[in-house]
Amino acid sequence: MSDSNAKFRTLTLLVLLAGSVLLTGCLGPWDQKQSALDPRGPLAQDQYNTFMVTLYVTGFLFVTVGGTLLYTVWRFRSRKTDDPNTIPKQSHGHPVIELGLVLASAAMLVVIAVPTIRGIVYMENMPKDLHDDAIVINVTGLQWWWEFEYPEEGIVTANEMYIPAGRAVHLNLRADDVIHSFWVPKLAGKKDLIPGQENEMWMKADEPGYFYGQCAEFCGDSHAYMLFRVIAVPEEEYRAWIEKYQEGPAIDIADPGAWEPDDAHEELIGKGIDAFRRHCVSCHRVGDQGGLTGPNLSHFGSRTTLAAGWLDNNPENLHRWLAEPERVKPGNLMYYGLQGMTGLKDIEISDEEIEAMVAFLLALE
Amino acid sequence: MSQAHTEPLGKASEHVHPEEQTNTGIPNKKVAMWAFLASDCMFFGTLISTHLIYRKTTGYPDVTHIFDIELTTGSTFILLMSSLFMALAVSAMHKGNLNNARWSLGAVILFGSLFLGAQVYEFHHFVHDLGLTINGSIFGTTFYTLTGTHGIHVLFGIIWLSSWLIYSFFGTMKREHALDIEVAGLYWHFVDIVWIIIFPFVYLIEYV
Amino acid sequence: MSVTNTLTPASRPVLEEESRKYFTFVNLIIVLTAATFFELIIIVMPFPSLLLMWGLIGLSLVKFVGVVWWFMHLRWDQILLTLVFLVGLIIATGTVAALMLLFEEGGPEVAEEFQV
Amino acid sequence: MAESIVHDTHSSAKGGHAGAPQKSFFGLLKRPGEGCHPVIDWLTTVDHKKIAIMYGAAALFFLVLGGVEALIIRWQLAGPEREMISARFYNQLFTMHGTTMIFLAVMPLGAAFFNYIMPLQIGARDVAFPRLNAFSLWVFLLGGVLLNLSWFFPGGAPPVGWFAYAPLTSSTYSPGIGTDFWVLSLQVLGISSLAAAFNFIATIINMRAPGLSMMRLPVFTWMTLITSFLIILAFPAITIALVQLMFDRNFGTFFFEAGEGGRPILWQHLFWIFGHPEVYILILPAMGIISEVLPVFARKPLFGYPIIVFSGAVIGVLGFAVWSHHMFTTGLGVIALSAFALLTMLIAIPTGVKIFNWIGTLWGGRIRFDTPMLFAIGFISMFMIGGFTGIMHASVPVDTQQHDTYFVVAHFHYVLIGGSIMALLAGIYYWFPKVSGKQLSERWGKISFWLVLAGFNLAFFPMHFLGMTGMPRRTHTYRADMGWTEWNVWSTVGAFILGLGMAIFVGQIIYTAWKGRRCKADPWDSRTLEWATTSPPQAYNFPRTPIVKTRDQVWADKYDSEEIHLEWGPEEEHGIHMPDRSWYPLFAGIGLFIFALGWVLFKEPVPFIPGFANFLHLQVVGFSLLMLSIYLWALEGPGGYHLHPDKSKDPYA
Repeated sequence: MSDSNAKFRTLTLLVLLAGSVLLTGCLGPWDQKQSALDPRGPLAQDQYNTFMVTLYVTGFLFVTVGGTLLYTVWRFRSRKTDDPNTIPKQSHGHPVIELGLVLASAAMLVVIAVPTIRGIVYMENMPKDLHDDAIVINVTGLQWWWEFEYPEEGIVTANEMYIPAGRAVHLNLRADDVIHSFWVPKLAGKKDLIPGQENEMWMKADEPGYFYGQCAEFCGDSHAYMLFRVIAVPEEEYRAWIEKYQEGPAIDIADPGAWEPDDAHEELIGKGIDAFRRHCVSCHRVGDQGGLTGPNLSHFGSRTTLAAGWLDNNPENLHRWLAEPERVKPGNLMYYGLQGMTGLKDIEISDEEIEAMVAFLLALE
Repeated sequence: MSQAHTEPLGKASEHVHPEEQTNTGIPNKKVAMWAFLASDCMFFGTLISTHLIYRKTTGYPDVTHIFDIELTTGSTFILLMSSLFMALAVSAMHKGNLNNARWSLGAVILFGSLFLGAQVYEFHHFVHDLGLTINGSIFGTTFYTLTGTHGIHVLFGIIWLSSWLIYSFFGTMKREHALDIEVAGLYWHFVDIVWIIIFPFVYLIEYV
Repeated sequence: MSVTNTLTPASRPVLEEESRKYFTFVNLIIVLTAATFFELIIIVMPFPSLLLMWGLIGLSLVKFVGVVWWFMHLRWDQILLTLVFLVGLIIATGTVAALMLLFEEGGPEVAEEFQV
Repeated sequence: MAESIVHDTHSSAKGGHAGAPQKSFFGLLKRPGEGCHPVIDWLTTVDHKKIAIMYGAAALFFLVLGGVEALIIRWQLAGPEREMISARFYNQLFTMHGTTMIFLAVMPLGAAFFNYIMPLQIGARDVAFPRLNAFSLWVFLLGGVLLNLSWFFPGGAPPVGWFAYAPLTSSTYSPGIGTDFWVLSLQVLGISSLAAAFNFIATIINMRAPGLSMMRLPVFTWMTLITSFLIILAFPAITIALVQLMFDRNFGTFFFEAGEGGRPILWQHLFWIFGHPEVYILILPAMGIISEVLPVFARKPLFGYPIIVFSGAVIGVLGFAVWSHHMFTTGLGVIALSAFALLTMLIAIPTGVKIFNWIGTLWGGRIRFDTPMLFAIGFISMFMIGGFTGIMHASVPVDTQQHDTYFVVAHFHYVLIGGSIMALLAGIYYWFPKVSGKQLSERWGKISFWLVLAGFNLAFFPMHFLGMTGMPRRTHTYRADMGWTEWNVWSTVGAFILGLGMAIFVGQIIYTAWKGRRCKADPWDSRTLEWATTSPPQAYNFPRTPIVKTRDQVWADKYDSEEIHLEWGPEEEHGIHMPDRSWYPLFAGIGLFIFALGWVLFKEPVPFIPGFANFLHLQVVGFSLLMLSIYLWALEGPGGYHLHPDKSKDPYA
């Protein structure tokens, strides 16, 4: 151990320390779209607060224990000037020190345990004062999209959930295929949707906002593409949204003859209705027409995203999604077909048809 | 074959050098076997909990008309008797009485086979006469897996002990092999106590 | 290939001890058999089911201990073996108990009732 | 170790079993004797040291393999919406990365240390069942081969995650053969671990040198014992879970079929009943190694030895009572959530106690910063960070945000790389002179340490931020507007630096084993019994039985008063009894491998060979070979021959 070596080590340590301090200085901001560090609802806020408690406690422990370690290593390093023949005192430990440290660490844990238990109760039981005007939404997770049903309003939609800001939401979580997990970090921690099990959770958005959510339990090929949005809107807007959905879609596809085009675009929409009835209606539902296997598309045009929140909803993306679904979302059932049913892989869809369907779907405001 | 080296059958039959005294005075094989039995507790614990959990959550159908409780009680008695003879076989080995040991081992194998035969009959009856299959209902799934796994344990014990019995006619079975018989016996008794748990918690519980 | 008895006879103390064990074993098997038939009998009795459950647990515990303690020689062996086995037995029992508590009765109900 | 050993083939049966290497049953296979061809020697060896070296070499190979898989994963994540690899391939990669690192790299590396060091530390000549030990090795190796064979079959490796949550693993959602490979290879690896654990338990309980009471055992040996108990009690749970999964996939049972009353959640319970103790199976050996290295380089005995041992046992027991903390988001209910949260927090206490005691060991010492020590100090600091994030996860409200995000990825990599791997590297640098008689270069050692430390922190610290800002695990890509790109780039850069550090380390091992210079028998001025013999040790470890009088016996010999110096038992007149080599552990392993392969393939049509509808024949062949090998194994007996140590080679003789 040469002296210059020791100096070099001290220097490296200092540089590392300074570097990490600088790094933490430039960190942030913490308000990323899906950040749990930017809570916008009481439950997420509570979870954030508990996180900060754990951060302070462990941070304190890290500084004290880590500091002691660093000091010990520095203070008791072997020096060149040491007599190689003397050995340090062979001490074996001290029960009082041990006991003290055990008690001290137990005390630290109590500091964390209290908000933990309180937080569990809070998380598992919606507070009484929020009960009265809470809404209920049934969430079903599927490979790889979300169905949101508003049982009291009789509405079904997919991948984008409207909630009234300032009112609590009670969520019933179900899954039929594999396990998924419902997670909107800014509103609440996650809860799993497990086949054969009934889970529930609650959340609340304090202010209107556009919140990103994502499936958090690995659920197969396109797990990464299983996103959704929670859109919290003021009360009146929420009412209006509900009413719009209750009224039904802008275009009634039950009777394609009823569609009377006024211009070229509307003519295209008419073709789109035909194509949709040919290719899509066995799985997708518009109004009271169509199957239940795929997402309900009644108001597709008013959605901000498509393909379960992965792509922004615009004509180009929609065209791509319909033209090459397996590239956008590997393994998806629209392409491969559900258990023996035909999917897009089995049928030819011309480019014009796709154009027409894009026009039709976006017209479903 | 007259070589003095062949070691009798046994699962983990590494030989202990007589000069090598173990720290505890307990032979290695015995320690390993008890550790194995501790492990097997978890093994059957997991299986039994699966059965009981599904019994609880799905509400198994009333199977008392399916079960033949007299037969199963008989099987239980048979397995208990086999345990007695196993203990006697070990005792005879310690006494140095090969003939007694041989007869006792034979009795263990006989009783074990009877138990297995009863189980085979039971399964056959369930499947063919009553249509209770492993992939027909969740009860069938857990029931056959649990009792079948136990049955395979019994079968393995029978093979193990039969190997010893056959070996006793061929070779030089010495008193030091009492240890190997004892270790095989520990296994056998364990299979018995697993049944002691299964009998009330799989069969009798349905009558409660 | 001789089929003669090649075992050397044991010493006198061993013989005496094993003879004593013989009677222990026979007594034990009587107890075990009795317990088994008792199990069979009580389940047809009109006891409340909770009592029956504990009765069954108690009886099988008696049988379990009987086999482990005497047939499996733990009574005569060193305490270490009992400890090794107990570690597994306790952890297994605890796991089974915890699992039973974690799964509630009844399982998933039909998703109709939504409480707020 | 090809030292010429005078050996004595007296065939007069002494005690009924010594003699020349004997022919086995029916004379089918000759038991290879001393001086056989090296390849045969290694294939049939029962020497715990050779077995350990093979364990170690295979584990390092799998470590590199798993590392390469990790680098591909990081490369894919280096930018948003990248399509370098397909989603399916990504899912296969993280499944195989996890499974490989846990079952084929870290556990076997631990097993290599158990095998090599533990018998030496207790002054034994070998483990209790040498042939069973060889069997464990071969089964592990073939199990690793079986898992990785899946890459070469249509459909490829399993895409289900190392946790394989039902019902994603059902035949409906994972029809591919990869999942069958995963199930069967884990089953095979479990058999290997169980066999090894029974062996180590019997060895440590029974084969300690005279005077080496339990409370004089080196801590590493203690941790081996506790880990072995964890293995035998944890593995049955996953064995059963895998059997149930296999039945569901192949025989149409309903264990995890929700539609038929099955509960997919049960898989999670069974898996984590195994999975959480498994975490301690990975970390306790590491703690044992650290407890050996620190005293040597601080030149002080371990601070609070009984407390360290006791806290290890407490961690082991508590490890069985906290499994549900992996399932905090599955809807357990208030009571279960609270109970498991509190129990999990309790584990922090014994763990913290260990860290305090390690610092106490350093306090007042004279610390030398050789490579093993650097890794040991690296271990303490990195493991501490992993422990702290673990405490955060114990808090349920916090965990509902962190669960299944990169925060968890950061946490367990701090525990497994910053913890287990760092400690294993410390152990390799520390014991390499013992194993090979050669010392790894200090310069390159330090270079690899700083690269590993820097790369590791750069790769995994940003993951804390990624997790808290919402990036979920196991997603093969992410949207460009999520604000995760920058940290992902840093993380990828760090991963490659870490990879470079590990590559230097592996290169160094290979180079030194090949060309390194011989070093002193006790280059570190060590403390425990494994250093009281030659480096590398002779086949028989100790020519005479050591009689131990104190903890840290070798240190006492060097620095303490005469009356507690090591004594040696009498020389054995007939020579040292050595167990014979055997073919049967290898054959039994191969039989098991074929049997398992038959189970994987049994529904597949057989290509090329007409007349075979399926692979059932493979099962029959495999099972027959397995049973035959076990019978012949039992019938051949341990055998054995006698050695007389060559006094010119072994100064201890």
